[in-house]
Amino acid sequence: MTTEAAVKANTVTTWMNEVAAAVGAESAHLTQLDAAIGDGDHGVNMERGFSAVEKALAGQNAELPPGRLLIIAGKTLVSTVGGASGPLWGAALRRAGRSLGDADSFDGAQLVAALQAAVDGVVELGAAAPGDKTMIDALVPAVDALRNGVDAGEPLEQALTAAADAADEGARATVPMQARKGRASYLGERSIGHQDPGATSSALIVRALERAVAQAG
Amino acid sequence: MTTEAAVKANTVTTWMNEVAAAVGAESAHLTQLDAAIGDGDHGVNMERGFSAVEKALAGQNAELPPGRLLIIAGKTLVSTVGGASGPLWGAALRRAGRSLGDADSFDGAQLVAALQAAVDGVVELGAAAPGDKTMIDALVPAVDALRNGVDAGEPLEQALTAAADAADEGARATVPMQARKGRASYLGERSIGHQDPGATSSALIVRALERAVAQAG
Amino acid sequence: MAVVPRTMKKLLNDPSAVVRESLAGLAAAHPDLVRYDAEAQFVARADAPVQGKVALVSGGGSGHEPLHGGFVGKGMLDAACPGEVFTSPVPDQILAATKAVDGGAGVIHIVKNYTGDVMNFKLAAEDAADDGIDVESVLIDDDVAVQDSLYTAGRRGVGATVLAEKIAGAAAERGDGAQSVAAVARRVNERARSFGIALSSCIPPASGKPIFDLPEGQMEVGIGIHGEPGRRREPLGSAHEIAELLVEPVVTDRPPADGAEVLVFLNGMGGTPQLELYLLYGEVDALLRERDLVPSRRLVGSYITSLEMAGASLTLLELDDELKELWDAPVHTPALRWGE
Amino acid sequence: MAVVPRTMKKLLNDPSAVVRESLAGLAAAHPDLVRYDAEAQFVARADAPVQGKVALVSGGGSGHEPLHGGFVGKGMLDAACPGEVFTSPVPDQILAATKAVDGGAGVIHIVKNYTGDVMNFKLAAEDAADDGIDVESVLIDDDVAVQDSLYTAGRRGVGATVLAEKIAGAAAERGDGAQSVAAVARRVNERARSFGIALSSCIPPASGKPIFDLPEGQMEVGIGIHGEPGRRREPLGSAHEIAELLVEPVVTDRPPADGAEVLVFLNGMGGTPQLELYLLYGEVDALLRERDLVPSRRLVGSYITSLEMAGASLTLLELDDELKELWDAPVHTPALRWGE
Ligand SMILES: Nc1ncnc2c1ncn2[C@@H]1O[C@H](COP(=O)(O)OP(=O)(O)O)[C@@H](O)[C@H]1O
Ligand SMILES: Nc1ncnc2c1ncn2[C@@H]1O[C@H](COP(=O)(O)OP(=O)(O)O)[C@@H](O)[C@H]1O
Ligand SMILES: [Mg+2]
Ligand SMILES: [Mg+2]
Ligand SMILES: [Mg+2]
Ligand SMILES: [Mg+2]
Repeated sequence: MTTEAAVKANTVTTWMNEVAAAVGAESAHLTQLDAAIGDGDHGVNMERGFSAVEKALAGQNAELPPGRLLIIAGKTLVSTVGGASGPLWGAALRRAGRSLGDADSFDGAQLVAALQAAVDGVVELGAAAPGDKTMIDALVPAVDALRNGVDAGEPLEQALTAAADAADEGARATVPMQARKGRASYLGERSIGHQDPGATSSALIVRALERAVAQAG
Repeated sequence: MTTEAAVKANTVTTWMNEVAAAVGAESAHLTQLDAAIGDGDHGVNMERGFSAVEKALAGQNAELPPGRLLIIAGKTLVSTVGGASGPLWGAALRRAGRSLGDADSFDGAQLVAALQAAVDGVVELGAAAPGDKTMIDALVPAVDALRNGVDAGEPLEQALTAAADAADEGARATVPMQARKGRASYLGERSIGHQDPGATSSALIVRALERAVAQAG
Repeated sequence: MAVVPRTMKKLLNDPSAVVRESLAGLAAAHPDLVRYDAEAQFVARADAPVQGKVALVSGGGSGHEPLHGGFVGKGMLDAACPGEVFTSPVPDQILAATKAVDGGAGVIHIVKNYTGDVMNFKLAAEDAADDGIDVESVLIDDDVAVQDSLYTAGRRGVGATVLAEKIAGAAAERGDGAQSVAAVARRVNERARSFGIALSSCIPPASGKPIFDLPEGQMEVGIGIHGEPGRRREPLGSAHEIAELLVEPVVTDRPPADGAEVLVFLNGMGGTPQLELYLLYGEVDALLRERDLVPSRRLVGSYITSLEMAGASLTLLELDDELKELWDAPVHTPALRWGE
Repeated sequence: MAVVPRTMKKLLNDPSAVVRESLAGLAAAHPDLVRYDAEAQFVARADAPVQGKVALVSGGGSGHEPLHGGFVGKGMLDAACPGEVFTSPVPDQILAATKAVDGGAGVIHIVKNYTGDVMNFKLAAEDAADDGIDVESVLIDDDVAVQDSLYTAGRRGVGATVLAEKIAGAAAERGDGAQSVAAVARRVNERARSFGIALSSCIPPASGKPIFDLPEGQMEVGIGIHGEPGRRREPLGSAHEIAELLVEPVVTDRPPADGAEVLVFLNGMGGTPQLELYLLYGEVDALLRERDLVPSRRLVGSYITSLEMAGASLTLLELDDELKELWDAPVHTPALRWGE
């Protein structure tokens, strides 16, 4: 499919289910990363939140537009995760949903706008800048890569593959950073040398979107 | 020297110093035995008590008869050890001291009588019988061996060597016993297979007496 | 019911149910003091809402018990919102608790300064405002192990939380208005400083594994309360040396006036026996007197913990007459109880 | 000052001074409640002797804190005599404490049934009699893990000690004579039974090593309070299973009347977090109600410990009206405090 072809509502549901599966599979690893520079709950938090999202979306009627589903997903995260990642991912998905509005499908450009809105929401709430060793360091490069691909007229899957790769790279790039936000910042220089758990789970979420869109196509 | 030859007051002081050195050297081992079937303090208890005795006797004038020194040693143990072994060894030495009275020396027969009085004191206070897996199981055979040797007219050192060997054997013989007295009895059958700490320290005390008399001779 | 991992030396059933089951037990043990809303997931004063009284709501991750649930009751908190172990509660719980204890005189949120706690309480306060309840939030950030700078999330809230909840609770109980209750809580936070060390890690029920391994003879210095490693590692010192290590940064960051009366809160992290904690208190007490400070109020015990972590934290609060009066006022909660 | 062995994760200075330094810290933390006689080595009520009041003296090895020093004060003990860690006190301490708190109305010794405690208190009572103080000794032996037979030293004194000290203390406070104070303490012992389990060993400061090693997934069942191994080892169970394991032997050994009101004392061994202890309480409470018992009084916390041992013990006391009244009476000690 090309960026012109539209992504349907059920792609959002597939995406969220893919995320639930991915964070479930990586839960122990995420928790271990969080134990090193945080409090060892990130995997459990994400798993709890996205399995709740999976349940919540399963109950929705198939007619709901993608934007609405993302708003429901975001509210569910806020209500079930807690910690820092709950409000942050909750804000991200709600903002993305609002940006998509009530359209019953979206194209690549709309997806770029939605994900940019998500990142803006995270920054507004958490005030993190690139380099602070947070989820931002995975999400910003991902959105940029996606935008470039879409602007260049690449097929959406291809652009999403680039975005997911950029997110992975961004997550790995947090290793040498000293944290300036969240719990890890309490460690000062001791936070250097560890990969940020939130950036790592963010990369999983972008990769899940790639899979979801591929399945839809 | 023969059993006729007399043992002097300073022999008691030497004995107590030898005990202090012996339980000090064996403290960790005694505590470890007590950890297995008790509460892991026997070595520390005996070390604390006999180093106090050493100090107490160092302060006494050389003229004091042996019996008096033993009474002081016993009182010192009661006042510094605590636990079960404090009152028990305190009673033992006080009874031995009373049995020797104010004589300024004693012979083998008097030593037998004094140690028998010590054992009787322990039994009166603790009501342990042979086979209960207590210090009694080292002391009773020791006194019997000493009596036999003395009655047979053996030299006192020789009789004391037999007594110390009997105490060692008696201590080893506690291994297969199930404890019926003291903390170890709480373990029921789990007390089987471990050597009793009090019997073990009792054997050290008899061995120290052998050395003290040998030095005097 | 999930089987407890055989390696986890803990008293629990399904690890994911530990918080809910523990709160149910708390309520069963103290029905005269608290009730547990398992639906909305908060603990409230048995007699809440108290009409006309300013209501105090706090909360945060679980694993710090008795904080916060053990401090619910007359003279302290009206409600506590416990999240999962070491995870901030969600706004829904906080909103439900806020509504449940609102006595019409306003509600104060006492929030420890952690990114997650701050965000979730903020969202709840916004929702409460929509429902016409005005919420005043008080941020606690007393941990001097963390510099308050652009390079961190700001100082953590630790021991001062307990003192602020007790003192503000007494102010609310005597009938102060929302603004002055919030003001006294903020005054406690401004006048209090804390520092902590750990001799061991703790074991969160979810993972069943220690968060960090501490080599023999080492201690973590400048820890928080989430089992996280501290600012640095040092060779384990004697109690005397550790007392100095705790007192020095606290009195340096905010030196009390010469001869000032202070409340000394020596807190156990959970796994440190009272035998050791009181021994350490003796050392701290002596060091403070050497510095011309008067420990006129003292709290020694494990009140804000990291599960079974071994270690201790010191919180020093410079007192004034009102703070003394409010500290001494009656309190009637599962974990703190005096007066009538 | 001896250096702490680098492997010992403890807050102390010279391991052989830990008890004395800890008692000094206790007195420094609670000068309004207790005083510490470092010379004679006992802790006494700040206002002792209370003329005309029957005096309660207890004691035993240290390492069980807050027992006994934390229970000295109005409405409970007049003095506590702490021995070295897990070692009975010596008669000299007990005699000195007995003399110091004697208010002319007689002195009660509350003695846990351990060979060493019994012998040392007996010698002290004899000496006190020589000095014209009549001492009444009350023996506590509530641990049903040990059969009371010719083949043991008799049942151990554990949790019932705390209840007997509180209830007899209240009786003495209200002016009962020595005989009736002793009688009510004995009634508590007769009507109380206990059973305990451990999930880990503890580390005595003297050796710095765990007393026993517990393989993963195992628990010690039928433990005492001296870090000693229990009667047997079993695979670690869920909190629900462990609750049953605690309740069953206690109600079997002495079945309370149907519908009886009971005081449920769920005790932590020291290293078990409150999160887990309250969870376990919920299970115990439910099991008791299933058996038609009414937990009308509850005490949940670490009150008679084995240093940092993880585990719990259950003590069940069948109440009557007088026991309820005496339990509810005011108490003012470092570790138990309610009423005025
Ligand atoms: N201010 C912030 N802005 C953006 N992301 C943040 C911020 N603070 C924390 N995070 C992200 O949250 C992650 C931790 O999430 P989690 O462990 O679930 O919450 P908590 O830290 O409350 O335990 C961090 O790894 C980081 O990526
Ligand atoms: N009733 C008794 N009679 C004789 N010896 C006893 C009795 N009870 C205990 N013992 C001895 O005391 C020893 C334990 O001493 P110790 O560990 O110092 O005291 P505690 O058991 O109080 O910790 C046991 O090994 C046993 O030999
Ligand atoms: Mg975390
Ligand atoms: Mg012992
Ligand atoms: Mg967290
Ligand atoms: Mg002992």
